[in-house]
Amino acid sequence: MDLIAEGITEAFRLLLKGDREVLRIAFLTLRVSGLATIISAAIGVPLGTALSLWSHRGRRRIAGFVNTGMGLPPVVVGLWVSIFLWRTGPLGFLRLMYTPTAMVIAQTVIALPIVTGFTMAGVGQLDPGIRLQMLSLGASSWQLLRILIREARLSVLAAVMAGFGRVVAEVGASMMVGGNLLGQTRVLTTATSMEVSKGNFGFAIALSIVLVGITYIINASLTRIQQQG
Amino acid sequence: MDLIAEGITEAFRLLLKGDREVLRIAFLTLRVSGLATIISAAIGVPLGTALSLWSHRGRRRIAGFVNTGMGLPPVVVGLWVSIFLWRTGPLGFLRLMYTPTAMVIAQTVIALPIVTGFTMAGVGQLDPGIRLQMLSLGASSWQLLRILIREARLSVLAAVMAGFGRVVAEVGASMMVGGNLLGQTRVLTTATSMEVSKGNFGFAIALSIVLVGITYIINASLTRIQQQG
Amino acid sequence: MTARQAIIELKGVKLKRGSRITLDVPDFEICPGENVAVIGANGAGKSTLLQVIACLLHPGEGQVFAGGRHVGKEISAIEARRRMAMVLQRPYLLDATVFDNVAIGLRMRHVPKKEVQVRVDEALALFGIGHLAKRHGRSLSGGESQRVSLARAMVLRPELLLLDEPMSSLDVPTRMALLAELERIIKRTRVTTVFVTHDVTEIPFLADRTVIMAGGKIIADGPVRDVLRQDLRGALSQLAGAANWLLQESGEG
Amino acid sequence: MTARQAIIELKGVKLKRGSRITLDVPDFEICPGENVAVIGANGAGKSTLLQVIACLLHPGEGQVFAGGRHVGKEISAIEARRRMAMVLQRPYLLDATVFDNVAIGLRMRHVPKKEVQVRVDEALALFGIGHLAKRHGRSLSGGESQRVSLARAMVLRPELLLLDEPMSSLDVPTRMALLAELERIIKRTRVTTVFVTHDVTEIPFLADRTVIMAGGKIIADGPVRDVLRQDLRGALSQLAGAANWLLQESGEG
Amino acid sequence: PMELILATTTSTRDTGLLDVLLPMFQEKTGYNVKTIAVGTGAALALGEKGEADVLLCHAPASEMKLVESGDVINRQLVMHNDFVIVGSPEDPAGVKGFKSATDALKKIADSEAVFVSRADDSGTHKKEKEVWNKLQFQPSGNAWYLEAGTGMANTLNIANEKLAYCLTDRGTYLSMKDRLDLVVLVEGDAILLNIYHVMQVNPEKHKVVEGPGGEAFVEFMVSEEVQAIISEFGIDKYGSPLFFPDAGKSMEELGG
Ligand SMILES: Nc1ncnc2c1ncn2[C@@H]1O[C@H](COP(=O)(O)OP(=O)(O)OP(=O)(O)O)[C@@H](O)[C@H]1O
Ligand SMILES: Nc1ncnc2c1ncn2[C@@H]1O[C@H](COP(=O)(O)OP(=O)(O)OP(=O)(O)O)[C@@H](O)[C@H]1O
Ligand SMILES: [Mg+2]
Ligand SMILES: [Mg+2]
Repeated sequence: MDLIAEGITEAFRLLLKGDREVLRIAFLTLRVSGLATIISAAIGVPLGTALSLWSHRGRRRIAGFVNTGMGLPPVVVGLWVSIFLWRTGPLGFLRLMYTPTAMVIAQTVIALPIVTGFTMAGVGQLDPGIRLQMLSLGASSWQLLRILIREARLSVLAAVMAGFGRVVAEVGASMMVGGNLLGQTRVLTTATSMEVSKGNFGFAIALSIVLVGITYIINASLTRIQQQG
Repeated sequence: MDLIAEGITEAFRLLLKGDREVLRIAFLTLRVSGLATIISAAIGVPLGTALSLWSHRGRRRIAGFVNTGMGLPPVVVGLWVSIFLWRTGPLGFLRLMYTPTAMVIAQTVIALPIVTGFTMAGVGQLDPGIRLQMLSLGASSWQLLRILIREARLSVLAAVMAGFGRVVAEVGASMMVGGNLLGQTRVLTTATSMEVSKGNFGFAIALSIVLVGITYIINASLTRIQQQG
Repeated sequence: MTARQAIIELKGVKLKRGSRITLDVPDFEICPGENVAVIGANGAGKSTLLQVIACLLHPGEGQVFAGGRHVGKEISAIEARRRMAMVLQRPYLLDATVFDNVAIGLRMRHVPKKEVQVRVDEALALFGIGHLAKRHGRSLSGGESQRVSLARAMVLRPELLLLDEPMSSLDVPTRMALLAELERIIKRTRVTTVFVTHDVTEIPFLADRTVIMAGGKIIADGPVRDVLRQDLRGALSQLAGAANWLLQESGEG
Repeated sequence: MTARQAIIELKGVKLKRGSRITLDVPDFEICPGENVAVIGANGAGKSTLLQVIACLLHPGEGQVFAGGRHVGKEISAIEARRRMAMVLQRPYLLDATVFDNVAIGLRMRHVPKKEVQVRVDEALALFGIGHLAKRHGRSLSGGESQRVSLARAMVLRPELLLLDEPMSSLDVPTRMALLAELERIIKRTRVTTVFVTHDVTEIPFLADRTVIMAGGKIIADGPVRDVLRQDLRGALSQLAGAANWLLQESGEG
Repeated sequence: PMELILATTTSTRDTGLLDVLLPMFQEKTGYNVKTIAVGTGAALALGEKGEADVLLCHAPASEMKLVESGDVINRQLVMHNDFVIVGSPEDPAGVKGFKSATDALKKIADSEAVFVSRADDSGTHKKEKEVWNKLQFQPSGNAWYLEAGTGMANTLNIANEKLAYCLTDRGTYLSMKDRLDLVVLVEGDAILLNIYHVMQVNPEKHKVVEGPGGEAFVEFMVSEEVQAIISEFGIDKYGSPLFFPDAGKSMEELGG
């Protein structure tokens, strides 16, 4: 229990003192996971909505794949992305390995099925009458998509928050494709896991408190929008 | 790219040959993550439903906490659970550290906010008329809960699948509180991450294929129920 | 008091929505055996009144008594609700078969399975929807849904039946048949009813007391004839006029 | 052909739901300026017919032509829909203000903001819901919702207006006023309309042609008087009877 | 700036030594070094695949395989520290004070006292296997022999929890000492030396490998300046150095 006290004290010290390194790491965390979340929302929300409207028989199969994608282990995603991005891999010439860009790519792969799957479930739960009514008023496919997303925003925002929560919290993929390079690709989770592996549990707890704090601030603002009725 | 081919071949070899160790690991994975999912569903689904019905002002705050919980880093959960379960910790006398039970506890902590948050969003999206109509027919609070969960089953099942996907894929907490002990607490993710750290990338891919296969089978059956209309 | 204990009594009830008062009923009671029609313009507060009676909406101010007992204090809302059944203005059917939709209230009351079967079949037949029993609640036409919604309430044989525009989507023959049937049931079982309607022609069949609402207030309350006199003459003569026009035209052709 | 090109034409349309055929219309057309009333029992297929006309339901068999062009081949469903507007049987309002609900169709058509404001205000006034403009779509009473739904369609000034039981929840004065207003609009703008109703007294105001449906088929189609003669006499005389009863009673009291 | 990928083990990174050395190297040569800290096996595999330019590892036998296959060149001894056997103060197998690690493990095996192995093919694990091999004993599969398959810190935690024996590098043990009940029981045997080599990946095997930079890094690590820093590193924190500089020496001189 002393560890917790130590961690909390340390967390406050870091934040109040404005430890430059920790701030930089926190900022990179936000940038990488934020970007990955935005990209997966931009793709996953329309995709999930479109899938939920698709009445084809293939939908169930695709839903199965998407739902499985929600359970992709980050280490595995990290490994697969590495295979493509390694210097000797097919996309090696881009020299993206061990850069924040590589982390964004891996995190996008992780968040995308989550955002898509939940959007699909949320929009699929809307009354089909809304769709008919909007089409009868002349909605184009895109307009319909926008309207349905807005109607299901409770679920859609939960989907985005879950996607963000997932990537901001994952460590396996970031560690693999980012490499936890100080000042370049070190984010809060990789730093925490490094401190744990060093046995610096107190400092690890401090970092984790910072991370959870950031997640809370982001998700509380999204929750505000979500619960606004 | 050879690694992928190697991994796929290896995965089939492991499964066809019925490698005893891999089967045992796969079985433990299912047992631990399955149990954690069941427990979090048993608590989170009713809790999320109840929260979504609660019209008190405090709801938004609680929703914010739940949504933040969706982003709890597994390493952090592992660390906190460890602090309680360590021999010298407050629950140390239970001697649970480095047992599958400890892993179930940590995974339940991870899955619970996810299941709760999505159930809340899904049920919250139901037409409030359903609630009134059921109450007017004489539903007790529990009966109402059951009916609403059934009506929102698209979202609720997505919530359970996401919870399962999250815990079956996480490695940080399992590694921390389970210890990846051969024959005792080694699950597919900790084994995969160990093989990655050994540099056995092909074997790691093989294990990850087995893991994704299991997730697919479970989620496809849940998807079947979900999409059954 | 004991002789005619009100089934439901509202005292000083005021209900706010946002900053507007949408219901303001200082004193209102329904006695056993009464059949009350509620009419009024759109937005007058008729549905709100019914929902307060049904203990679905908790008024911010005032008390509701069910059988003389203060709801929420001396009797729980659930217990009070179990003596009534309500048909909401918009039928909300569950994502299940029609049979299950109609059976749900009985199942909530743990009625034995066999009895459920018998009573639901009876109710389905009464509303002419026996052939739909296995169909899915969400695949019905507007009128079919409304019949299911009616069956679902009637099957409970409640002490107090609350009907919010229960026949707005029914076709004419069905409505006629049902009016007669409901009239018969009311006479026979002496069930107490409160129903909202915009179709004044239904009133003589189903009500012996009429309440007129406007702006959340009850502006008239009494026997049907007294209350309707002024209010309806204009509208009714127009309706009758249209009807006569049709009959004449078709007689002519 | 060119002189009276049908606005909508169904050819050999058959629509299956599960294994049942719920619509079977070998040949049906609506010409510009016609005002068609559709009546029939619950579940007869009226709403289904309207949805096929509105290009919302794609029939498994047969073709739909809009302005002579094959929908889905020569003209896209969206383009066809943009010439019409429909009021569904059940009003589905968006989770937004009443103003936004009514404006949505105009915004879909990229009508300039100022014009949207003017036209929506007009439509709200026409249906007596100007005071609700800033209210939330989901907080309205049944009749208020139905008016919003009507306003939302009328504001588009479509070539073809499809109304599925548009007045079922309106109060009597509003209904009367609206009937007169709609009659006026129809005469003035020569808009083509198809409307479903169970209230035959509405027909003489709004229709010059009546279609009777049963079991998914059109069993009668022609000028109002011819068609209604047999079918309605029974029902209408009952209705008129009830009305007269009331008038007499109140005259007496 | 020019980029150099250094693959090394987590235990090396965790000491913090590289955080001191790498900025110096960058200043000197302009190379921006990316340190990828992974398991020993993964570090070697990355070298073999040409995904790294230089390696800093502590698994001499495995390293020699890469030297023989020509995947790495220019392998040089940099420094050492040592492994120790730790266990609970009660010491149920009674190995405290043993001079020979081999004897100690034999005693532990004979008394079937719980022993936690990293079992992850790390340098530490390879060292442990080396000792078992000398005993010609295969511990795997025995109930008292726990195979953790995880990092050093976590393995120490497990040993602490189970009051078990464990072979660990001294650095990690020292950094966690405060919160462990375990004490050092066996130390000082020549076989327990933990020897670090630096080597560059053969640029002739993979086009992408940065040859000159790798060579510069090897030079740098064995330079006098760096060796001096190594000899001081850790004194301020633990009171004794974490590493002993060995540049120029041979394996035989160390007794490994
Ligand atoms: N959640 C809400 N927020 C604000 N106002 C509301 C809300 N719910 C209902 N109202 C308003 O309360 C008033 C009464 O509504 P109510 O549904 O009781 O009307 P009604 O008499 O049943 O009308 P109708 O004949 O149209 O069904 C209406 O003006 C309605 O807009
Ligand atoms: N998804 C569906 N699956 C099966 N049957 C359906 C489905 N949708 C509608 N039907 C059936 O098709 C028939 C025609 O329905 P429709 O809604 O057109 O009736 P309607 O004439 O509008 O009736 P009402 O007057 O009750 O509104 C009904 O019997 C209905 O139950
Ligand atoms: Mg109402
Ligand atoms: Mg209909």
